[in-house]
Amino acid sequence: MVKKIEEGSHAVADVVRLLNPGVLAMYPITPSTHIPERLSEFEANGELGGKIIRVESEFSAISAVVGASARGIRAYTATSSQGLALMHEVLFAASGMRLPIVITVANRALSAPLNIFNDWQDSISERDSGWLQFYGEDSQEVVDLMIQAYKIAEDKRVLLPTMVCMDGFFLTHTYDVIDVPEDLKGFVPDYKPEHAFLDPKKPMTQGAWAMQEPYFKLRKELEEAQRSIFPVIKEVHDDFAKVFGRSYGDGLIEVYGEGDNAVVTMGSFSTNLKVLADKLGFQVIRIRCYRPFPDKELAAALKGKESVAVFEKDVSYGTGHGAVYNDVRTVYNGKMVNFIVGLGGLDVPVSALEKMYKQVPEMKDAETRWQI
Amino acid sequence: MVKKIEEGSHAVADVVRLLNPGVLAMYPITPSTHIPERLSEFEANGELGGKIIRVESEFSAISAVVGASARGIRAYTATSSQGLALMHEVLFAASGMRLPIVITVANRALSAPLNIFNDWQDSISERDSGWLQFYGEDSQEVVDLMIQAYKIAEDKRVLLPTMVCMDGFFLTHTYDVIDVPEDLKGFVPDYKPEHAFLDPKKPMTQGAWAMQEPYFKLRKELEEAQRSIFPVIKEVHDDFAKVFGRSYGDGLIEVYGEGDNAVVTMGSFSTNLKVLADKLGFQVIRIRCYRPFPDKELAAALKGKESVAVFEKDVSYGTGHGAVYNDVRTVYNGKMVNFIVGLGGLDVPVSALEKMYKQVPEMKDAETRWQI
Amino acid sequence: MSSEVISSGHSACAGCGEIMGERMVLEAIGKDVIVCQATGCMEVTTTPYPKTTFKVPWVHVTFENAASVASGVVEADRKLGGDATVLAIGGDGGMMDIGFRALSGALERGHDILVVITDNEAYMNTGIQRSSGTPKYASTTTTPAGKVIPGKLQWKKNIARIAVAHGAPYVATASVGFPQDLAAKVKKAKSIRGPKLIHLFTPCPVGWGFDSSKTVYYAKKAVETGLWPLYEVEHGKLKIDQKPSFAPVEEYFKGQKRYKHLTPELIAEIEKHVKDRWAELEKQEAAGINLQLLP
Amino acid sequence: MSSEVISSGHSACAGCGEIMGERMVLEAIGKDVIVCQATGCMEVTTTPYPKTTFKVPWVHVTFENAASVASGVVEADRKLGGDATVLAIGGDGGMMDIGFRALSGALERGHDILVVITDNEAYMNTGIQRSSGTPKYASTTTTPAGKVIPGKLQWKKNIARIAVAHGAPYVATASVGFPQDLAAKVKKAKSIRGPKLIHLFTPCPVGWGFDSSKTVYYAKKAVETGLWPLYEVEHGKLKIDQKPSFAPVEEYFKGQKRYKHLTPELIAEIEKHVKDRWAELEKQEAAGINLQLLP
Amino acid sequence: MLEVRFHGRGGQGAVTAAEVLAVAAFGDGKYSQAFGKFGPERRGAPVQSFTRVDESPIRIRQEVYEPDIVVVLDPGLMKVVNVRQGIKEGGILIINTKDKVPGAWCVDATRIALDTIGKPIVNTAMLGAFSKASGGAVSLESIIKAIKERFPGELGEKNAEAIRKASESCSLIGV
Amino acid sequence: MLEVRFHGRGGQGAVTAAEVLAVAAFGDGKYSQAFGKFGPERRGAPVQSFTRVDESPIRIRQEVYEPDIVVVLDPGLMKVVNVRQGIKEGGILIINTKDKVPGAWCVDATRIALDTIGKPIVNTAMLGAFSKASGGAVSLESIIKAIKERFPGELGEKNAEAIRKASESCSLIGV
Amino acid sequence: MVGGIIKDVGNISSNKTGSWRTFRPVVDKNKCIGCGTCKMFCPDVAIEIVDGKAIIDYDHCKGCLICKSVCPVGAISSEEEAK
Amino acid sequence: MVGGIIKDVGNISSNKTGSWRTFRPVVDKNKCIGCGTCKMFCPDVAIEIVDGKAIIDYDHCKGCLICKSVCPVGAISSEEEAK
Ligand SMILES: Cc1ncc(C[n+]2csc(CCOP(=O)(O)OP(=O)(O)O)c2C)c(N)n1
Ligand SMILES: Cc1ncc(C[n+]2csc(CCOP(=O)(O)OP(=O)(O)O)c2C)c(N)n1
Ligand code: SF4
Ligand code: SF4
Ligand code: SF4
Ligand code: SF4
Repeated sequence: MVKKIEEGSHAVADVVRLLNPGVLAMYPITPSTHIPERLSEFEANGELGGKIIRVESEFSAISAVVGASARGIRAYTATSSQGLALMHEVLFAASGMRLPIVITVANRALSAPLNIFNDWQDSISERDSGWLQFYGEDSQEVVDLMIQAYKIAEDKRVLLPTMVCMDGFFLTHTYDVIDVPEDLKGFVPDYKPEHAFLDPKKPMTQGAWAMQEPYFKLRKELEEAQRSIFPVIKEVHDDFAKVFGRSYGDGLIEVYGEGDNAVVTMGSFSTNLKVLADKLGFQVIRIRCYRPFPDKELAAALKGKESVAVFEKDVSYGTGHGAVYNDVRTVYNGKMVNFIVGLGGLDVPVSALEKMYKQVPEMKDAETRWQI
Repeated sequence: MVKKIEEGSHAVADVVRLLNPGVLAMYPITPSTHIPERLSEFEANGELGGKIIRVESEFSAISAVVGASARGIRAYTATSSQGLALMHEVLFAASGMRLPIVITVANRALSAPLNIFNDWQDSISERDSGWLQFYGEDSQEVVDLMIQAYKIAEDKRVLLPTMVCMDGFFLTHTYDVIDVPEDLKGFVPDYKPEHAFLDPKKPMTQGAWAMQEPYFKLRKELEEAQRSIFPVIKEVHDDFAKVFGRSYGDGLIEVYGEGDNAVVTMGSFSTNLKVLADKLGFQVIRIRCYRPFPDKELAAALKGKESVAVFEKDVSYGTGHGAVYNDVRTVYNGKMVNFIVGLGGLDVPVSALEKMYKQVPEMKDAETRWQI
Repeated sequence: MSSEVISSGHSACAGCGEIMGERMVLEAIGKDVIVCQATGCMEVTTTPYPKTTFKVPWVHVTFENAASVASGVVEADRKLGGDATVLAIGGDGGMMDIGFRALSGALERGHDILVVITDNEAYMNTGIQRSSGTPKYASTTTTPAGKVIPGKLQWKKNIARIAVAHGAPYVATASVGFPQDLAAKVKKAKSIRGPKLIHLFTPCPVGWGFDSSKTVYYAKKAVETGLWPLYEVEHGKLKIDQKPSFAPVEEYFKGQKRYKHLTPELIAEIEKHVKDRWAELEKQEAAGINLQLLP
Repeated sequence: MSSEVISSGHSACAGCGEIMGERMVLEAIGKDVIVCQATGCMEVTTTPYPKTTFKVPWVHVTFENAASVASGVVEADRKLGGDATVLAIGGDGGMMDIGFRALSGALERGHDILVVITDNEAYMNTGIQRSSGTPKYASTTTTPAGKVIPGKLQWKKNIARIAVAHGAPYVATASVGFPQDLAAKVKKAKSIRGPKLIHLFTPCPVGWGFDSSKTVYYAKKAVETGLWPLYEVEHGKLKIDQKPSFAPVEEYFKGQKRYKHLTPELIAEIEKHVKDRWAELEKQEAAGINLQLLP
Repeated sequence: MLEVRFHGRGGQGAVTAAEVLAVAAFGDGKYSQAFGKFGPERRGAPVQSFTRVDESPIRIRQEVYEPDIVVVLDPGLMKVVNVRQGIKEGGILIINTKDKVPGAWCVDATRIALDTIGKPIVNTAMLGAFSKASGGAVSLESIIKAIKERFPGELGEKNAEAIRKASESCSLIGV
Repeated sequence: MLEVRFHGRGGQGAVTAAEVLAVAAFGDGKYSQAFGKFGPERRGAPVQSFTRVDESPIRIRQEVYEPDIVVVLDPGLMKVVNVRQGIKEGGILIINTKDKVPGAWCVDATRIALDTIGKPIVNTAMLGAFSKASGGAVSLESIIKAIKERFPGELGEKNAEAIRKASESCSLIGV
Repeated sequence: MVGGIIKDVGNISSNKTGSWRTFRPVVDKNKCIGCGTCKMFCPDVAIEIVDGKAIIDYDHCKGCLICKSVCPVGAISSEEEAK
Repeated sequence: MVGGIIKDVGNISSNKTGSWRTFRPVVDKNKCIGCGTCKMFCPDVAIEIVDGKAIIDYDHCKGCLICKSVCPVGAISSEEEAK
């Protein structure tokens, strides 16, 4: 493992190559595009193990990946925003079929108006889809998450598709010093599916429909899988730390600093909040694993806080809040406020965060402020 | 106005004909299909004012409707489940463009596994999309909501697309005694758009893209619109009551019965809960307007309850709860439990509800039970 | 009882031409196959969890994506060292309408797949709605024949020619009325690398409104009247497989509820269309032109 | 300054052939138009809120749906008593790939719209990725010419012929190198009811890697070498508009970065393809066959 | 409240029967509700449908688990489905059959349908039997009126005829 | 922490310059970060990019609002953009220009680029000027190494040459 | 039941669709020439040729009577299903 | 700003894209025959024919030099933009 300085997208492409998916389906969309571009270079130069399918839409990207995974091979795609939105229907199908696909989501705002910059509306609006969702703070963590994600997704106790989310531009298009492993040290074994593989020698039916009762049971099973895998996520995270020497909180949430007041957030955005926390003395709680939602861990971390401020880059329209606020509110009863920031890629410097944070005392419980 | 006995879908088609949209785009999907079928009969017999476009997919259904509305005409479509999911990307575009489209969603489960029966996962998973969402308890209310929905959506204070949700089969395919107005008594004036109309005589640009700051502002404006229109919804509801003689709570939520304990729910499912409430003496709070989310009204209604049980037909996977529970939890701190029922159309008779409700005392706060 | 590829017990309607066609296709391919099925009658009547009709690998994902699922399956299969015939199969709705972007993309990319469209000329699974495969003037539940509109107003979409224009090396039409012809075409298709498409005519007693015993009758009549030409286009070259006797089209319409409103004028219009089209087809075959012509 | 239809100040690249083409089309139509634009360079460089390049009604919704938005617009327009030319316009990506289901559906339903594909042979807005419109062996960022793969491996999708096979009454190819020809075709299209499609060649200096002053040069060269035939198909009948001088294709490739890896063998392959294709085209025109042939 | 369950096969019109019955009850000045139990089943597969009739608006949304009356359109179903399931104490069973089933109201509706309509479509005829067996819970006139609305013209007349005949010829078989 | 802002035009390689600078700083054993300010702008439109360099890992994700050093690739921009905006007290301004701008480090990078690379591509040359003007905040060797990695072969050599020349000929103009 | 996968392929045969039948096809063994035409077309895979004669699987035959209509020698007749 | 609609059509002209220019096209009025070829091709709508001569709108011309390359009489030359 050597540190290098590299664009976030390219670091992801590097690690995807190592993870060696057999089929990669790709469709360009800013800001995820540099990933397929780099992978295409690998392929053109004979350096890629898998086969890239250059589909005609993201609907087909996810469909081809579902097909490949159903055939029993590791499969990959990357997308953003409108592309993820176009996959919506198939996302629900993929989780229902329990296919351990991993995709990288380079988070970007949703249209209208069209905007190519970062916020989380795209993946947040897929939070019901039955997929695991991880949000990385920096490209290093995204790279590490990619490795962990395949291992988690393919674990027999899990078998769920997974989104690794990285902030568009802020991470995808930024050169950072990153440690991209040169080999995976056997950490992620080859994918040898026992449940789903379309092999003429051992025929099976996948994607059957279901009447009321089996439907209800299969959906219950899906939710039970989601809710039971916290230990697997932690375990893979801890094992990763042992092998690669990097760890992130308990694998589900990361608690940074001390303080009677807390800020909850996700993604790359946490970095500036940590800088501010150092200055103002609050605690930053970063959600790393957003689905399944680590309610117990969050409840414990927030217990007894004087105030909790959720900073987020998405909105659950009509609720007056962001989705993360709404989720966190379900486990915390004290004073809680919400800042909607950075939609459409608006830069949120530490100075702006400071101005916002200082408003917390004057704010009413459950108040939301949209801050430019 | 004459009461008649009619299939719910046909009652909707009848009222849509009266509302006289200029363009109707249609794609079949169970259980919404009887609506376009009936409308097609009207057209084939020369009894429909508008033009039906028989699109090749739901993506195009919503797109054609967006186009028609952008041209400045009233537009309509109906769909369910996979069809609504396929519209996902365009739903966000339509609200961002502030087009007052109204669609009927005949609620149905989402695949996988494929299932044609009723639950709410389809529209619930579009709750972030910036659309208004109303859920009718019976076909009568759905018919009344259709009328109110156009009036609300097209109000200059609103200008937001709207989903009128009706439970698939339970309402769409059931013959019920319904009062379908024979004329609208001028209640819904012709649509004369002042903001959006693609007229060569008064050219305008619609659907421009936006850099960070204008994007942020436009999104803020969208949320402000959502959060400010509670009075409009109530007003239209009350005016409707005056003209047509029917009303539903305060237009946002309906509180049924008395009791120290409450049950919160939506849709046709409320009926059985009301029957049980009569027997067991709890209160039923039915959410009629789910987006915008009537947090104030709900908080007031739930205040001081000993327990609140949310019964719902959807899941926000990975949270351990349904989406309605999560939303209601944001305004209520007391003991609250969640029942996930009826997914995939599972029948939930009063007797089953009674068994469930009787478990509430023994349940822990925040506990969820999935009940066949 | 059951064939090597599917089992009885499925819930397709009595007399269903589509399941007949799907079985014929699968039997011609044999067991080294992976089926990617679009939503529709053939999915809904065959695989009610936890039961399945199929004895070969079979997958269904959504209505729109059989061809893209097949794209992923075939590339994965080849990576894993397999050489299965990857079949993307769906109805006229699943392939010619909502699934057509996926189909077009798969043809254009050139995957080694076989596409079969089992065309029953409407969305049957949802109750007989118009598709682009519905023939002109047919009555469906969304194009009902009424006082002012006599059924569907457009001609049927020419999916075979569209596939040819995509550059697919092998495209053919077939009918369940002619199983040997169909089997031969499936086998020919199997022998060719790249994307192949067979447009298969599969009457539907319920959707068309005829007696369940008449499925094969109509499957043959459509060919005999010239309404459903049987041809192949290999690398752009058209070859007509069977010259019809040109029985009057009325013989084909008779007994089908979807056509019962047809007036003599409408029938004459269709009759003329069929004749003109055949004259053209023969001219094109004779001219030996290449119908592909990729830029 | 500005034309009647668009204004200067937009941010298309210096030398952009696409905005040139879009303006030419709009000027030929005139002001009674409603433009439905797919996502792409022509949307992103023209309408940064709160500014707009357009002086005629213009709407953008998503990347995939220009043709379906146009379907809704035109039906609404007609209901409101309008008779505007409803233009669905987008790049090769927006029309031939992701927007192709919508396009196919609109053609099949027969709306009275004009479809223009401004083809710059890749997804330019996102940085020059392969589309089905990318020519064989062109290097793009997702089909880079590398050590083992010489660029894109498939031929270009024949969208004009595919549109003809859909039964569109008027289909034509055009190039911004020949503006009079283009204007005449737009006007002809305007005069015909139903769906019309013009496949317009619009070089992109940035995406193809040539000097910004050479846009018109390449737009003409493509025609002169025979790579981009100019023809019309009216009600299925092919009419070639201009017989090229058959300058060697190399003249066209020279100076374009996307082709700089081409070997003599690859060039020869393309040269042969062009010649064969022209021979076929002429044969088809001479044979006077009908390319529509709806079933 | 009167709760009715119909058993039939896909294509036989069990859902239509339930709907027409509801319409007829409404014609009698009552409130009613009708719906089918839907599935992906095709022609020939066993299906069920339900009708509720009451003096006051119907406030319930669930299948009929304990019917007052069960109507069986296809005698063959007796072998594959337990048509008596959940039937109330003293409930009524009405069967289309040539046979005499002890304790049930029997009528050879197939014969009647063939004679009147010319096809073995028995769903409407069975409503005639229903009216008789139920002691006019829904009136014959309203049923006939509802049928004529649903099938205007000659077809309605023929069905009306079938309804009348079935009502006449239907009888309770002693146990 | 050293914060740098580049001003250029679409197509001139301002983002590449920021990236190469970051790579070079990393080569010097430092931590660094580089990113552009992206928009839909095409060739010719004004663009910005940023580099941060520090001894310890960089823990900040925001644009550079108060740069220590501003590098201007295109003199024409001075007229349309306030390139001095936010520049720190004592900050350094480096401009590609034939002119002598008082208080700024000036270099005729266009000339140098034409002479060495044969094209008016100045982004790399400006990095040479950067090294000099910043007093070796990032070393010339590392910059040259980074350039050669990014552009292997002859092109790298030529760019290295441009960098060296620009470093030599760049000078601070007195106020 | 992870992911709703079915490995017991062809198990739908436990659905006895013979109960759907209104008319029953009956093979006249004397006339049947074992050509397999009926088998070829049967949508329910309910015919097998055993010892040169068509045998109908009444557990699954839905009674469409296609076999009757395609039999080249008229070996199949139909009768109303006994109820 | 409801729905991001723009009614002030063509207002993008306030973007002065002339600043993008590296090379400036210059029309030689003596040679220009006013044929309009340059205007026809200019991607930036930056040329008008006034009194039979091409006039360039330097506020918006991005300097692609297409006009120079298409001018049939060579009336347009280019010079480096003064910085
Ligand atoms: C996105 C989406 N839209 C609509 C449907 C509903 N639907 C399921 S099958 C079907 C019709 C299928 O028609 P076709 O493809 O012709 O096959 P058939 O049923 O006739 O065999 C429809 C409309 C769906 N499943 N998904
Ligand atoms: C669903 C979706 N996927 C991807 C994108 C990203 N995207 C925007 S424009 C574009 C390429 C446009 O290419 P083309 O249609 O050829 O037009 P051009 O930009 O070349 O003019 C892409 C991939 C998007 N906006 N929406
Ligand atoms: S509706 Fe038609 S296609 Fe569908 S199962 Fe029945 S007969 Fe077959
Ligand atoms: S990238 Fe090409 S098509 Fe897009 S604006 Fe620039 S020149 Fe035009
Ligand atoms: S009647 Fe139909 S299902 Fe039965 S054996 Fe004959 S063909 Fe098969
Ligand atoms: S240089 Fe280009 S933009 Fe400028 S006037 Fe000439 S053609 Fe127009």
